[in-house]
Formats: sequence, C-alpha cells, structure tokens
Amino acid sequence: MSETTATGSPAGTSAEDGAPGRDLAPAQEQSPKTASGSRISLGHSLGLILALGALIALGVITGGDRFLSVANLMVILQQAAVIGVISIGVTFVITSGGIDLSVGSVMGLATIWATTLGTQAMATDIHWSIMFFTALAVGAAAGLLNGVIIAYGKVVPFIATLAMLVAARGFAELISGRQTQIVTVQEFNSVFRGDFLGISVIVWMFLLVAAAGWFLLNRTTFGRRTIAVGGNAEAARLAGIKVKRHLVMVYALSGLCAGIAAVMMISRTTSGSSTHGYLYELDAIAAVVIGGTLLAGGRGTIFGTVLGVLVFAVLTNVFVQNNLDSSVQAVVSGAIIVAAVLLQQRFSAHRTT
Amino acid sequence: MSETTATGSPAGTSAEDGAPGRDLAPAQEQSPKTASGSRISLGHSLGLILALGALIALGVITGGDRFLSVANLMVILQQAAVIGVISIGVTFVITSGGIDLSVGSVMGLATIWATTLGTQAMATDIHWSIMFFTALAVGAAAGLLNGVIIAYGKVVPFIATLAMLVAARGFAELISGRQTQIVTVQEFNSVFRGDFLGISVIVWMFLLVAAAGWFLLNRTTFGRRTIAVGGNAEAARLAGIKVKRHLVMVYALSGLCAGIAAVMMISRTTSGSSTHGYLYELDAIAAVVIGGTLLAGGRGTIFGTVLGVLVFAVLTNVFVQNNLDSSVQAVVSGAIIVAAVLLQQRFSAHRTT
Amino acid sequence: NDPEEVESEDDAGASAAEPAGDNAEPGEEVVIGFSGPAAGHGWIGAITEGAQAQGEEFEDIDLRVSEGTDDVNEQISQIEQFINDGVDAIVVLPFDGAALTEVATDAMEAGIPVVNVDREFSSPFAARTTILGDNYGMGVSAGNYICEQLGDQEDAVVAEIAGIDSLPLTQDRSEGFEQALSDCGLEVDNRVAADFTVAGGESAAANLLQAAPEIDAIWNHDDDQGVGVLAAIENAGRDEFFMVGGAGSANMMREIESGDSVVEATVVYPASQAADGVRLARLLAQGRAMGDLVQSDVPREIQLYAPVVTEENVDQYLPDAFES
Amino acid sequence: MITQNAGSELLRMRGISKHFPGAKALDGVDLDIRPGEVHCLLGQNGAGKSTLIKVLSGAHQPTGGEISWKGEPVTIDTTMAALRLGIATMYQELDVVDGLSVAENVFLGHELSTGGVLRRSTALEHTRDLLRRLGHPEIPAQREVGRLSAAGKQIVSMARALSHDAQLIIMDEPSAVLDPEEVENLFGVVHTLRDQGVAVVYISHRLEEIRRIGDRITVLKDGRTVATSLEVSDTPTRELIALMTGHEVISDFGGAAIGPTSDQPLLEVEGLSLQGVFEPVSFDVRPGEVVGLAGLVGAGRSEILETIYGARRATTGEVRVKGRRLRRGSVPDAVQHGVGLAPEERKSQGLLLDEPIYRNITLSTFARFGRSGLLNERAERSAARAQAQALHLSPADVQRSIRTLSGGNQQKAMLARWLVHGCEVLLLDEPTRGVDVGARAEIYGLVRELSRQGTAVLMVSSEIEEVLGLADRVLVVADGRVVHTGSTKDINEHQVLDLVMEGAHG
Ligand SMILES: Nc1ncnc2c1ncn2[C@@H]1O[C@H](COP(=O)(O)OP(=O)(O)OP(=O)(O)O)[C@@H](O)[C@H]1O
Ligand SMILES: Nc1ncnc2c1ncn2[C@@H]1O[C@H](COP(=O)(O)OP(=O)(O)OP(=O)(O)O)[C@@H](O)[C@H]1O
Ligand SMILES: [Mg+2]
Ligand SMILES: [Mg+2]
Repeated sequence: MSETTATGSPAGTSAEDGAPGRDLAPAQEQSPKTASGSRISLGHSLGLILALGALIALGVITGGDRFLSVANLMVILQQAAVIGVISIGVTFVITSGGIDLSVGSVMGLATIWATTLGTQAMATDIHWSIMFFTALAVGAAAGLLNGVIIAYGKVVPFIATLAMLVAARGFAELISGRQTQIVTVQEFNSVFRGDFLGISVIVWMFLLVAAAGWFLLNRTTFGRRTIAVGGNAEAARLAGIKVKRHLVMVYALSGLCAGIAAVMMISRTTSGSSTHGYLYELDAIAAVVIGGTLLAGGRGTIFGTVLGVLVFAVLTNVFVQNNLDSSVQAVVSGAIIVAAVLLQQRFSAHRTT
Repeated sequence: MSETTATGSPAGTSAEDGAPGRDLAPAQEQSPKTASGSRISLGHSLGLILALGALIALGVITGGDRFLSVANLMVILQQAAVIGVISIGVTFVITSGGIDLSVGSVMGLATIWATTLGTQAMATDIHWSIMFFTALAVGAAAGLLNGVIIAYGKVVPFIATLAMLVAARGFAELISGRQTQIVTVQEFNSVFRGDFLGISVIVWMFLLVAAAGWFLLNRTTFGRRTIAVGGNAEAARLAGIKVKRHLVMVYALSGLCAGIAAVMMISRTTSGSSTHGYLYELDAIAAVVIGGTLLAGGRGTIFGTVLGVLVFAVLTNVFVQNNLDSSVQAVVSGAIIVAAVLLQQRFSAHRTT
Repeated sequence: NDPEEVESEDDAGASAAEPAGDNAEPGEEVVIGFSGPAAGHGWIGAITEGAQAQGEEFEDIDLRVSEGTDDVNEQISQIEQFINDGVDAIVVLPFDGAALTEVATDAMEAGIPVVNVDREFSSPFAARTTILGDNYGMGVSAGNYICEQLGDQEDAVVAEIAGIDSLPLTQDRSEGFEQALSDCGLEVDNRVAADFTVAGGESAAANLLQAAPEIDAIWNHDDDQGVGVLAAIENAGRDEFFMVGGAGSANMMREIESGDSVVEATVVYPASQAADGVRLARLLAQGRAMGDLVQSDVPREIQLYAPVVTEENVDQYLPDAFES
Repeated sequence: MITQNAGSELLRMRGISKHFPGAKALDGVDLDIRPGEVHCLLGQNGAGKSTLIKVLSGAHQPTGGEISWKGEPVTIDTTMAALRLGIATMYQELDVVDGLSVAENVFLGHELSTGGVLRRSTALEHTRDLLRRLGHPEIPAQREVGRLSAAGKQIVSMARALSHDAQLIIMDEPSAVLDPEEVENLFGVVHTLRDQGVAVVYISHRLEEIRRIGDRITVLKDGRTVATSLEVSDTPTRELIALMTGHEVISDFGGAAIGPTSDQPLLEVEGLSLQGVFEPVSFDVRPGEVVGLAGLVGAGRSEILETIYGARRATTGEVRVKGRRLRRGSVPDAVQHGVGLAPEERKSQGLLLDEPIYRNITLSTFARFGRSGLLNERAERSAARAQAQALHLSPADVQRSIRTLSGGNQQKAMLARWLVHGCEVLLLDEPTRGVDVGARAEIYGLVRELSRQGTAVLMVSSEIEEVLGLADRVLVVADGRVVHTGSTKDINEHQVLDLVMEGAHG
C-alpha cells in the first residue's frame, strides 16, 4: 500500500466527488486518476506547467532578454539533457513498481569504460562509434544484472540497485585509477559536441529518447505491460504476462538509458570520470515523481518527467543568473519542490469540481 | 502497492514455487506467518544473523584478537550508534508506509542549531542540557513539518522529505555560515563523551533508543497503529484510527531520533557542521530494509534494523583491518549487500517449507 | 631532479624527490595509519596514492590505508581503530578538521604522533606536526595574477568558480581571492560553486557563462572540475577572457603549455602533502630528525608554497603534476 | 447441447491436491467437464473452489493429481499454458489493472499488435463488440478501469475471458458484485456461450442461480469432492446444502424481524447529502431495528453509509447518535459514539492482510484492551478467539495471517471486529457478499441477535430478497435519490425492482 494509500486515500475519499449514474462507467472525471494516455499527462501536468511558467516568468523578470535568449535556452536544455535521458529510463522502472538507485553510478561506469585508453585506441583505429556502443553496452549490462537480481533473486529493488550503486562506482574507480579520462578521439567529439539545425546534438538525443520513451510507454505492448506489472503484478501474471522477464527488460532499459546519458556526459565534459553521475539517481527520481509518475507504480508519464527535469534545470539557471548564494538556493529549492507539488495537486483538484 | 508490488511480485509470480498467493507476497508470506512480534523478528533475521556471523568470523580470521578486543567492539558500536539511532526512527517511518530522506540533513541542522554561539552561551550560563534539548527540538520540529506536509498537504513522502533534505542543509549552512562550530561547553562534553560501566555514553544512548523503539513498536498502541497505517491506511482509517495525525507523529518521531543522533554526533565530533549526516539517509534506509522491514510498509523490525546497522559497521571495520583499497571495498560491499539479502531470503524460505 | 627518472614514475607521490640524507636509511619497522576523505576526486586520489607510494617505497613502513570517507563519524572510527591497533603514527587528512580534533587528541594522548595534512585541526594539541596547504595563499596568488593582468581596468568582470562551498578550504580560498582583488580595486562579479567534480564544473560554468555575457577573467578553484569548466567554455564558444586554475593538474598545465588555451595560469596546491606526511610520520615514529635540518626534531608545522604556474615556468612544474 | 456421451469429456481432473504450508487446501478432488455444459462448483467458504480453479488456470501448481484435456494428459504450468489450451478464467478477486483502459485490460497479455506496436483502434473495436455482447455498450472502451465501479470491473474481467478463444470459461463468483439486473445480463451471456459449445465452470454461493443456469454440479467440502456431476434438475436444494455443510441449514433469515425495542431513535440522519453523489436523505433507525438500503449497483448506497460514518465529508445535513451530533467527516468521532462499519471492499478497505486474524479483529479496539498506551495482546487474543468460535471462523487459529482465510471467513472476521467493539449502530455494506449458505445463516442469526440486544442496524445489500427478509424497513435508492421508504411487509421483490428501475432509467 505504501505511500499511495497513506497519502492518496484521504484524497480519494474526499467528499467532493460526484455524478452517480446507473451505468457501470461512472463519469468520475473528478478522481485524480484521470483517463487515457495523453489526457493523463496533460491533466496531471497542468500544475507542473504552471510551476514551470512561473519559474520562466521569474527568469524573464530578473534576467530579461538574457534569460530568454536562444543561447540560454540551449544551456538549459543541454543541462537538462543528461539527467533527462536517465529520467526517461527511471520512469519505466518506477512505473513498473520498482526503483533504480544505480543509474548515476552506472552512467559513471559507462563513461569510464567508453573512455579507457583501450577503447579510445580502438575507436581511433576503427570507428568512433565503438565508444558509443561501449557505453550503451555497459549501461544495459549493468541494468540487466539489476533486473536479474531483482526478478529472479527476489531482492527488493531498493537494495539491489543500492548495491549496484556502490559496486559500479567502485568498479569505475578501479578501472580508471580514479583519474579523469579525457577524450582524444576527435571524431567522437565532433559528432557529439556538434549542432544539427542549430540545436546541439545532445539536445537532439534527449528529444529523441523522450519521444521514443513516450512511444514505448504509450503505444507498445512493452509499455502496457510495464504499467500492468506496476499496477497489479498478480493480475499481470494471471493474464499470462511473464512478469520476471519483463522486469529484467525494464531494468535493462533503464541501464541502457544510463548508457546513452553516459555518451552525452562524455561529450559534454569531454571526459569520463568515476565521479560523473554522482547522486543523479536522486535528481532523476525527484524529476520523475514530480512529473506525476506514481512512485507506487502502475502509472507513468514521460511528458511529466520531461517537465520535471526542465523545472529543475530552469531553477538552477535562474539561481545562477541571480547570483544567489548556494545555501539560499538550497532552502528556496526545497520550498519550490513542495510548492510545485502542492500547486499540481490543487490544480488537479480544481479540475474536478 | 508501491515497491512491494515490484519486489513482491517476482516472488509471487513464480509458477514454480508452487504457492503464489493471490497477493504478491514473497515466499515467506505464504507460510501461515504465525504472528507475534518476536517470532517474526527472529525468523526474519536468521539470515542476517548468519551474515553478521560470517563477517565477524572474517574479522577474527584476518584480525584475530585485535578484532575481538573490547576496544575494537566499542569502536564498532560507537560508529554504529549515530546511524543506528537515525535508523530506529526511519524504521517507524518505513513501517508506516512512508520514507524519510531528510534524516541526515535534519541531523546536520540540529548539530548546527545546538552548537551556535547563542545556544552554547546559554548552555554555559544555565545548563548544558539546553544544547541537548535544542537538538531534540530542532529534529522533532523538522520531522513535524515533514509529517504535516505529507499527511495534510498530501505530498508524497519521497518528495516532501527530499525537499526537506535540500532545505535543511541549506538552512544549516546559512545559520553556521558554513563554519564548523566547535563545542566549548565542557559539561556537555564530559557528559556525552564519557563512559558508564565501561561502555561509552553514546553506545548507551543507542541501546536505549533501540530498546525504547522496540517497545514502542511491539508493545504499544502507537506501534500497532503504525503497522496498521502502513499495512492498509484505508482500513485503519475506517477502523477509526486518526491516520493523518498518526503520520505526523511518526515523522516527528523520526525527526526526534535525528535530533538525538545529532547530540551523539556533536559529542563524537565535538562540533556541529552542516556537512554532518551527509547521505546518512541512504545508509539508514539500507540498514532498515536489509534488516527486514518492508519498504512497502506494514511490517517493521527494530531488531533487524539494529542487525542491519551492525552489518555495515562491522564491514567497515573489517575492511580497515585488512587494508583494502577503497574501490575494491566498494565493489565488495555491493556484493555483500546482495549476498546478505539473498542469504536471508533463502533462510526464511527454508523455515517455511 | 632528473626529468628522465621522474617521467618514468607514473604516479605523483612517487615522483617526489628521493629521500635525502640519512633519512633514507632504513630504521625500525613502523606501522603508520592513513585516513583521508573519499577519493573520487583527482586531487584526493593523488594524495592517497602519494601516501601509498611512500608505504611501498620504504621497507620500514607498514602503511594501513583506511577507506576514504566523507563521513566524519566513520573517519573518527578509523582513527579509533588505529589507536586500538597501536599503530606507531597516524597521518590524517580530515574531511573536517574541527570534527576530528578530539579523536586526534586522543591519539596524541595515547602516545601516537599524529601528522595533520591539509585541513587543520582546531587545537594545536591534536597533531604533532601539521603540513598545511595554503588555501588563503592560493586565493591571494590567483587574485594577484588577475590583478597584474587587469590592474588598470576598473570595470573588469571577474568570475569565480568555487569548489564545495561548505568546506573551510573553499572559504579560505575565496577570502584570499577577494582580498587580493580588492587591493587592486576589483571584485568578484559572478560566483558559482561546483563540487570538485568534472560534471559539477561543467554545469556550473555553463550557467555562469550564460549569466555573464562578458567576462575578463575567471578563477576556477580546482583543476579537476576545470576539465568540465573548459568543456563548457568550449561549448559556449567563448574566449574573451582568460582563466586561472587551482591545484595544478597535469592537464591544466598542458593547456597552459599549449599557449592557445584560455587557461593562462594555475595555482599549485601540492598533492604531495600526504606523501610528505607519511615520511614525517615515519621519522616521528622512529624518533629521528629531518635530514636536511639542523633541528633535532621534526618541525611543528610546515606550510607548503602555492606558486603560480604560467607559460614561463610550466616546464618546471608539469613533470610533478598529478593527472586529474 | 449437452452431449450425453460420457467418454467425450473436455476436462478431467483426478485426485487433485494442493498443500500450502500449514494448510491442505485440496486433498483429492475429481472434476469432469463436458463441452457446452454449465458446471457449477459448490462448497462452503474455504472448501477449496478458488484453489481448484487456480490449479486449472495455471496460477497454482498442484501438489498431486492428474489433469487431462480432451483425453490427453496435460500439465498446466503457467497461466499462458492454460490460455493456450483454451481455458480462460475470471478470478474471484478482481484481476484488472486500474491504470489501464478497458480495452487494454481486455487484451492484457495477448495484446493486438504489429511488431510490438499496439493496434489500438482494432483493440477498441473488438472491445466494444465484447461489451455489447455483455450488454454494456455504455462502458467506454477507452475509459481507465480504475474509474469503474466493482461491477464494471467484473464486466471487464468477463470481457477478457471472452476475448480469448476459449473452450472452457471459469467464473469464480462473478455474481457477487452484481445486482439482479446485471445477473440477468450475465446469464444471457452464459447461455450464448453454452449455445456455442463453450463449457462454463460457474461458482456461486447463491443456490437459486445454480438452479437457473446450471447443468451439473460438483460439491466440494474441506478440499475433497463429496459429490460429482449431479444433475441440477434432480437434486433438491436441501440435499445440496446437506452435502456442502454436512448438516441441514434452515435459510430463513434467522426468524422474523424483532422490530424496534424502543421508540427513541438511536441513529438519526437528517438532510444528509453528498454533492454529486446522493441527494439529501433523512431517516432514523431505532434500537433493535434493521433498516435496509436496496438499489442497483452504483446507486450510491455505499456512499450513504460511508457518509453517515464520516468516511466521506457530507455536503449538507447531520447525523445524530442518541441525540448527539457527530462531527462531519470524522470517523473517529463516529466510532467513539458507537458506530461501526463493515465496508464493502474487504481487502482494500477492511483488512490488514499480512497481520494475524486477531489483530484484524481488534483493529478498532486494541487501545481499549491495554492501559495508557500499552497493548495487552493476551486479552486481544482471547477476545478475538471468543468471537471466532462464536462465528465458526475456520480455521479458528487467530494467530494465522488473515490472508490465508477464504473470502467468506474474512468477511466473518470483519463482523467480529464490530462485535468485539460492541457498537450500538452497525453499518453493514454487503455483509453476505461471497459468504456461503451456512455462514450466511449464521450472519443472519447474528443480526437478529444484535437486534435483540438493541443494536440499530443499517445494511446495504444487492440481494433484494435478503433486504426484504432481514430488514424491518427498506429504503429504495436509485440514482442517488431515495425513491421509496416503507416497511418490508408492504412490498415484494418485484415492486422493489420496478422502483429501482424506474428511478434509474426514468
Ligand atoms: N471516489 C469516487 N469519486 C467519484 N465518484 C465516485 C467515487 N466512488 C464512487 N463514486 C460514484 O458514486 C456512485 C455510487 O457508488 P457505488 O458504486 O459505491 O454505489 P452502491 O449503491 O453502493 O453500489 P454497490 O452495490 O456497487 O456498492 C457511483 O456513480 C460511483 O461512480
Ligand atoms: N496462499 C495460501 N496459503 C495458505 N492457505 C491458503 C492459501 N490460499 C488458500 N488457502 C486455504 O485454502 C483453503 C481453500 O481456500 P479457497 O480460497 O480455495 O476457498 P473457496 O472455496 O474459494 O472459498 P470462498 O467461497 O470463501 O471463496 C482455505 O482454507 C484457505 O485458508
Ligand atoms: Mg473462492
Ligand atoms: Mg456499494
């Protein structure tokens, strides 16, 4: 039952719900759990869009043109891109009813593995894409391992991925000897640090992963099954879904996203490092949950996740623009996180009456 | 359903294990889990006791008398004490179906508040216990705020306490100007840094809090309500339990424990600092969950939590003794965490068949 | 120093000078405990490895390195464990000097000499010998260099990318920097704090560059995060300013050497401190004096020098620099 | 349609056993199903019916026994394997996923897709067809299932079973959450299936349903088959009950209504309304009186009960107990004034599934057993044990986790909670849902006993017969309005049905 029940139930039972009818499909638009695919996202996200709007307004007021410049928006998007791609993967995991604390570490490990002398030498000799695929493979493999331990070893996701967090970081340090590994493969840099139609490649990657994630979650068997497993694993099993196998795939997908994020991180910092991705898991989970995906599983929104990521990126940008002290930033962030969630709730509540 | 679904589900969904109950509970749940407090704890903890035993054996083999010396055991206990007290509070929160990510930060804030010049001046003038009560009050107040935001504001615990994590840290930095504040009140130090019957005061505090926590959870109506709320909040509400008020108290209790831990941390480091308690929340949650408390709520074991905390403390101790490289340590820790949980599961599984 | 020989060593600590005088002579075997912060960071990594290299170099040292940690409670336990184990000397780079003062004092009271590295304890009785970096001096050096370059431009825009704000060393650096700038009429116009990591540096710098459209000089406290800062600068396509680094990593020095980078200088913050700490601890434990000094005891405090490395003198420092 | 050829069995189960740790749910069960028959499975709560069909659907692995399908021995090791054979199942507990739409639930596990990409419009079309066949074209195929009522979910579950090209469809108590009109619809579907040659295994505790649609009957008792393949037409109900329970049960609502023991109303409801759900209602219940709320599923009866109880915050009106006004929207206040509610959805609203039985029974009273915040578990256990014995709870070991009880026994435990509590006003929402004949009679007897002691009982039931038999007065609710109030003596089942239909469709 967990968080949902504890918090959700009082809401669900609040008196202001209505419209009784003979039919078995009562028109309960009012219940916060709203309807089909796209409507869920938008309905759920209105409060968040509002919060984002307020932040942007704040940015414009304090920063004016500088804030609204294309260059600045690009900075915000680039900033959002790495954590964004990770969050897409985490959205699937959380929707399936699990949690993945290892994404940051796994991303770090992938950046290291893809930038070792050996990999870079091969990339120079053969093709830059070797680095790319190395990162993806490392991410997916780590995710797969998570999935196997969780689904077949029956270790709770929190613990299994926490163990992976610790182990992957240590492994990355061992491989790298704790050194930052600088990328010397020029083709790699020129591909990923470049632009396309005036938008930088990593922003494109983010958009692509988000679009693919949305499609996967809302338009494919895989996505429906993820929701089913998260919503009612037993019902999913009784319906003939191979729940364990599916969970393994979900965690592998999350790892793969961490691998893609690793490529972006490498290109962004021109380096691999075991410190890359430190504590990204918390940021990613926060973005996903603020976005409206149920921490209890069974409901996920990619659109909301993207909004959640953007809220945090804009927040940082506005803070720096105003040259705020980092402690004040922290206090204000805390307040804004709560305010955003409250706003969102009030908003969904209002829609209902 | 939350994490349960994900974690329980793979277990519950295996067709091979013969007895997948309708409700997604792992193997041990299918046993007619004959109830009463202590038996659950012990049964659940056998695997963990074994893991701890194995670690201790490792310590003895590699360290011999040095490891088994009273002084070394005291080192282990002292280290475990601070995180241990925090974990007791977190056990209640998790049992109630929530999560508290803010405990580390709140502890840091409490160490700061209790060691400001003003507080210390008052403590010198009036009584050293002013520092003690300041820390407790700060912790409880922060917890109370968490609880109100969660229960009445209906913000999911993960997000509410994440916001508190960020905000409390920032607030602590603001108050302290990011300076480590040294304790100059001699009475305070002599009380808390002292021994009693050959065991240091903070270890006594840990034992006391653990005993009180066990009693509270297993022998009082408060504990029963916590389990009921975590098990099925709606059922608890319909049985007349004041769920919201109870949740507020649970979070306040967790904050109070963080406040007590703050006193112990101050005495241990003779200082207050905004960096104190950094990432303790993860350690505490890991200890609680490894101990056997259900992340989904509805079942908690203080005994297990204490064991969980000890496993981590012994691990560190054995590592230092063996002079392992810290990266290797990280990898090994990850493996050991998973192994401990697997061991525990195998063990509970055996009990049932 | 013979450059050839130094090059052949692959890690920073071991590349320090060979033990001189009769200090190199093996003495009785001593057990030395070393404890430091979590070693994810290049500079701290170099520190730890430097210490470890000493342990291997001297046959009479049995070095125990405990897991690097940023949790003072755990670090205290490590020291306590060393005390229990009865080591002959302890070298500590505390995560937070004030928080480890008491346990270090305990060690001293137990007759174990403590060598305090980099972050200073709050009591003089907590350590037998202290090896200090000069954080304030680092800030001053960086500030002075920027003053020299911009001295006549009163309205010059100076930006600062700090490390972890809550560490005293960051505060010292910033204070020195501010002080030095104010001496020539400048001030810090934009300041962001990162976290000593590459990614943190990148993200802080990306936002900073956006917030400040025209910059004349940047001081980045730490060359580890500098890798990310440079990536952000390159990404933004900005080069109207020059940058001064901190700590003195090899890659920053190579940037300086190349001559076409925005990085013009870096202020060295020696990563050999812990290595020196281990050597001193050995001498202390063996009851010996420092070779080249007339003093018959190891000195109470050694403060390292924070030189500015520029294109002119980079050849001299690059060989000893750590890889971030 | 019934093939008389005994050799042409569709399914044959022999000596099936299933042991759970600490419980033998099945211990030698035989079952034969012929193509195109409606085979009823009867048995008391906990007899093992659900377990048997879970074995058949691949959800449980049997400990022993053989299954043959169309003459071939088979092992059904996954739910997929059962579906592939042509066995589709509607489980007793609602097995739908709240977060998915109706269509997605129907095709869950066998999604219509091309290379993993959903063919959504096709799925919607098929779903609409299925819903039409089930007599519910008004359920939008795109609606999220979480927003449907329990009955709606049952329809979805049924549509899913039909969406498989099955030769055997198992229905585990499908009528429990349905009202008379819905049950008619269901029977229509079952008849169509039978006409198409599909066999149906039908489980229900309502014997009159069995009479109406069953062809043959198998009776389980304590995990064993006590009678197999009885022809419905030549087995009298009395004999069935005797087979199930081992003794004769008089199912007469525990005698005539007691009637109010005093004229002073105990529970007064005045102008109570919940905006958008039900319009103002006023009535009162006197001590010893039983008032029933009749109506169709979704009429708002549960909401009236929950609002009286304070679980929902009333928009207008007030509730008084013994003349004292209850705080609006406060359950603790209601409980304190002696009001108890046995909710409709046991599992989600009533029980702590992982906790032992006795803690479920004392959930509203545990504080009372101890002193100053301390528990007294010994006292709790003995109080719980006393009630468990009085209600013939099986198993009666109150230390067992309540999860392992069968549905009917869980319902008894819910009632036991309020018996231990000793409340003056008892609100019962579908008290006999999923409860077997024997237990049903016990519950009726219990209500009578409580009336005798002066308890005011307000109950909701979808079985009109039950309301009329048990209550002194009936309130007929349709579409959120009370359309009729009167003594149960002055009205019969058909009149009630007419009233609700009128109210709902008019
Ligand atoms: N949480 C809710 N939000 C909005 N409307 C609701 C909610 N719960 C129930 N309703 C609506 O209230 C009306 C009555 O609900 P309900 O199905 O509980 O009635 P009932 O008469 O008790 O029928 P049943 O026999 O199924 O219990 C229905 O139209 C239902 O859709
Ligand atoms: N997972 C389980 N673990 C232990 N015992 C179980 C489990 N599931 C069922 N049982 C036991 O098996 C027996 C048969 O239960 P089952 O649910 O099959 O009964 P049923 O005939 O369907 O009853 P009802 O009419 O109440 O639904 C019961 O005694 C029950 O307690
Ligand atoms: Mg059943
Ligand atoms: Mg109802």
